[in-house]
Amino acid sequence: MIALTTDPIDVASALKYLQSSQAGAIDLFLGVVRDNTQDRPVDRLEYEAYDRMAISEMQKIADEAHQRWSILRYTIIHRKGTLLTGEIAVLIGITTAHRADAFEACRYIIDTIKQTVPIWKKEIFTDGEVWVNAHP
Amino acid sequence: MIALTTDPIDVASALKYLQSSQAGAIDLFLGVVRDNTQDRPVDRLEYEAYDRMAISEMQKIADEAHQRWSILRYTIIHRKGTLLTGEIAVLIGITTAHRADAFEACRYIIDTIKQTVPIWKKEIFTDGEVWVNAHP
Amino acid sequence: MNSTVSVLLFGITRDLTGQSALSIPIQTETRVGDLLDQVRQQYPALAGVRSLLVAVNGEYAEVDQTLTSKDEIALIPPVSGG
Amino acid sequence: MNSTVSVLLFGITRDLTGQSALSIPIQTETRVGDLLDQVRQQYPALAGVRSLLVAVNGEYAEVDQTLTSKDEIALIPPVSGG
Repeated sequence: MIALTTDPIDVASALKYLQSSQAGAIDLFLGVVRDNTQDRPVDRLEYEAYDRMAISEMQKIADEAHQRWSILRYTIIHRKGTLLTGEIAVLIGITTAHRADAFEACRYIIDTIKQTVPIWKKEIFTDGEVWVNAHP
Repeated sequence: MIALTTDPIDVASALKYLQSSQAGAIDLFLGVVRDNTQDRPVDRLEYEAYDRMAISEMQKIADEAHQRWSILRYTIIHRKGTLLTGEIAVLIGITTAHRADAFEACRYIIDTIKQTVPIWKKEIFTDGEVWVNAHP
Repeated sequence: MNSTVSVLLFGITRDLTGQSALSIPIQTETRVGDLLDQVRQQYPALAGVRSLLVAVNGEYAEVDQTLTSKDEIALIPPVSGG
Repeated sequence: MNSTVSVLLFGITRDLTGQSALSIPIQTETRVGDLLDQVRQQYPALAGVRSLLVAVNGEYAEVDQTLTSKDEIALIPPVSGG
């Protein structure tokens, strides 16, 4: 299950979705909005997506993970819109029979999301704003 | 936070405990009771612990993880007593600023728990029972 | 045959140009690389962006892919999701 | 000086002996390895267990560690938690 949503990410329903009768391991990764900046405290973050492509790229990543590891159920939920520090920006959940598959698939998915999925994050300060990663 | 409990493991309160203002990543691993057996369906499992030593061994593992990775918060909760398949036997949660630390610490902890913590699991069938791992 | 394609903008490229889509004239056999050259010429402000990829119909495109006026084209500045 | 130590049993070792603790006589300077030998002699049923470690006061002990009657001693069959 893949979703891109402006609503807060609901960990409890994700966990419910991840249940499987053959489950031996569930790895759940939460990416949390962090204040990256040293001196200037961040007021909020704005996440923007090229929705159609973000979803299809996440689907490709999930398909590739399915090829590589033995996955019983998975969910990838990415938030967009305005987020405050401490909020969950992304949830990745992987259910497998054996734990190595869960850890490896989960890590592959988050690492690849950060490289290929068209989602952009802007840090907003009281006195300005910066698109993360955009400048050299 | 380390616990050994006969109560069902409460994922929501574990997640609440794992919050931190500097959090960038939370990795949550759930070990789920699985029916390992091919032909004989398992009725239930009994987990038994040498409580005092199980807790101190889990604490040692957590301390070692703290030495090796930059951890903001952690929780390790192991269940004991009677469990049905599908129930959570162990929860490990790691909060870090950066995701690599969360994944690596979480995996180290579950791998080491399975090697050193004095907890034993018996599979109970309608027609017998087996201590897992005990025989050659 | 000359025509115009609309190029969707996101993130920093939208902020730098002040537009959410650009109208770029293309000739028959215009390739992704040609489009990028033209965009950079018309919008010198985009030079500050670390890298610019092009998506065609929701897929990352190689620089030699040929464009048609029916394609949905987007500029993809460095992503920062996750 | 002879005395007796109580050895706690868990898991399969408890099932095989039908007891949750064994009373094992030890001499001064008895080591963990000696205790294991004696346990195996008195309870041949334990031979089927894949490996047996000994914990002293809640810590894994080496075979050459010396035991006293005040120690809390436990047999640790192969663990299967997690």
